[in-house]
Amino acid sequence: MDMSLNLIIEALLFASDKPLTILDIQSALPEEDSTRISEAIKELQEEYDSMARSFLLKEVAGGYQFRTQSQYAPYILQMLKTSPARLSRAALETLAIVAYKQPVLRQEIERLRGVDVGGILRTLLEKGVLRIVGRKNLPGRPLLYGTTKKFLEVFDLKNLQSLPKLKEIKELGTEEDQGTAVIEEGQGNETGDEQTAVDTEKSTEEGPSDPSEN
Amino acid sequence: MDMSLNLIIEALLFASDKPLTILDIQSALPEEDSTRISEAIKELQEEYDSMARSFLLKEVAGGYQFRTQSQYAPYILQMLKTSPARLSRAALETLAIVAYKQPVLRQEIERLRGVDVGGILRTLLEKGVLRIVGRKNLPGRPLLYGTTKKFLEVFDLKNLQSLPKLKEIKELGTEEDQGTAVIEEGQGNETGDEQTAVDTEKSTEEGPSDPSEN
Amino acid sequence: MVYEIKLEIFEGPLDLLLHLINKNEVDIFDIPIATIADQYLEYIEMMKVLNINVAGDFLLMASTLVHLKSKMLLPESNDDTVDEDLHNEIVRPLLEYMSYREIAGDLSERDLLERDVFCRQVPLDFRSHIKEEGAPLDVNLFQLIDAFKQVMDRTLPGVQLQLRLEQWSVKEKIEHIITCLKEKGTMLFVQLFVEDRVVSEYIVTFLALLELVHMGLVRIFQSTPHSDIKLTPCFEED
Repeated sequence: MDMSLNLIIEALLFASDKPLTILDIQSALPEEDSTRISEAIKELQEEYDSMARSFLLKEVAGGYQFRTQSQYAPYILQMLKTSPARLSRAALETLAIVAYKQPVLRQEIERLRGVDVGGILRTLLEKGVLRIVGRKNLPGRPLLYGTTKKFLEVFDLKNLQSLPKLKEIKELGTEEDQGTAVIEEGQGNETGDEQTAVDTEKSTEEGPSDPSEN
Repeated sequence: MDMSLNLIIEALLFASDKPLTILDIQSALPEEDSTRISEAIKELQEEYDSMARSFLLKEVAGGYQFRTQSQYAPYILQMLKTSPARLSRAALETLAIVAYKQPVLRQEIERLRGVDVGGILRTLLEKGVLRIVGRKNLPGRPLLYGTTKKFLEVFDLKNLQSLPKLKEIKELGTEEDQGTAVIEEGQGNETGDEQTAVDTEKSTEEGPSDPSEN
Repeated sequence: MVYEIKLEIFEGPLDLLLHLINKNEVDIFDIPIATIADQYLEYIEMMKVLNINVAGDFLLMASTLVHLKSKMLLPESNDDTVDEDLHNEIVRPLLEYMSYREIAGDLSERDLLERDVFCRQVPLDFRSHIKEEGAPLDVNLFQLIDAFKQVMDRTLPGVQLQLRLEQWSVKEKIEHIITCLKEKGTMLFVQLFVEDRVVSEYIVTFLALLELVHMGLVRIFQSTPHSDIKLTPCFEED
């Protein structure tokens, strides 16, 4: 396998979201001494400088990081602007309450969340996932909130009825070990091969490292 | 300033943590037509293949993404100080069934695996590799499950068609037909773009079980 | 005799059956049902001896196997029907299971993201960039449900506090029930709770109803077990 030190360091820098110091790199490559690592980084830098790609290996904040060259910034900004926006926890909770309790008063949302939600409601109205559906027949005729068609689109729902009920999710339960352990006696039977081959992949679901974070 | 289309696209891909579709790229480059963009991507892919760096430009989940080559994984994991993302065999089997049978009921998955899958379904929903796609028109209106774009990303698949073919099942004849899943139609379900974007991923090798799309 | 003890995890009855078939090196289309059934039962027994919780799915398969075995041993049994049962209840499910298991194996051999391959990680300050108005939202249904669950979980522990604040008093609820009964005449029990939002409110409504029954102002009927419970007023219209 062709893995030079340079390429290993390149891979590390590529997969990191912050600048890496020599020390950071060394922690993944304990046998390498720091001068060899800094030499490798220098070589990588020169290589990228001469390749004239859209990004360079820059020294920043005491570490090293791949950065796109500044002339590409306008395109990247444009892409970021249209890329999917995340919702804050507060916004998500507010949206969830409206989805399940609609038509609902702001007062009711605030009772459930325990905080003022005026600003968040405005943001969600602007994003087009909530709308005002009417007024309640109460003193002051307060506004009632509900979800929009765009809400259905965002969550890929055919209609509000297909919104899963809380109960249905709770019914799924949690995943305790659903396998069953069996002790097998007998000496080294080879037929277990297939079994063990697959078993090596087995591990718990709730490791810290799931890739699934959206 | 020397900015070829190829390098602009490279910069966009380099600055993104999600696979970019041609359409995503076009939104940052509105004057370019899509054939020019896909040509540029192909050139970039070939370029990176021939440069033999630590990462490649891969086609995944209907888009394109730079990804490290697998031989660097141990070093990157060491740097990130995480253990590799793992899925249990139970989770993999459940995913395999959902991938081929979607939209599919929990009950059907349990019939095929012979065990309860509630907890596993929940974990896979949490990880974002499965989603609830609707309800089946049956008493109790049970939920139907399907895979997500994230499933394709995690398993390095271009689309659902590139899943390995299901073998044995063919010789099993027809009694298998468990009726057609009907996803609930809503009134006013012009669940537009987003919906169709996801729908394009949907399809299976063994067609009969997927008539459910509108 | 020294036994080498090996701990195996079986995902379910099919997994265990498949293991036995492999171990005995028999053809899946020609399963020696008596042998396999005996070995299967031995495993189940062993699980019990070891105090391992045997899931119902394992027992169901055990009874299927025993049933097939006994059918086979019956002198008057018809070979064809035994074969058919064996095919439908054992062979077919096994074949299907095998094919999905194979796919699962294929899946796990792929270059898995964050196990074998890694993509770029975008720095946080990039993410919080101001979005255009129409930008799509990066959120999934499960996150929405989860957020709602969290809100509800947080709300419930507040029950006592709300009771102390007497957000709903029994007196008010009594008046409310009387008003409703005056309007509608007869009511279903469940209709009482339509507007109630949280557990504490349900409790207060229920207490109010008990109080009304106690005062002889409301009567409760249920014609048959599990049928709807009905309420009728026993007070004069005013």
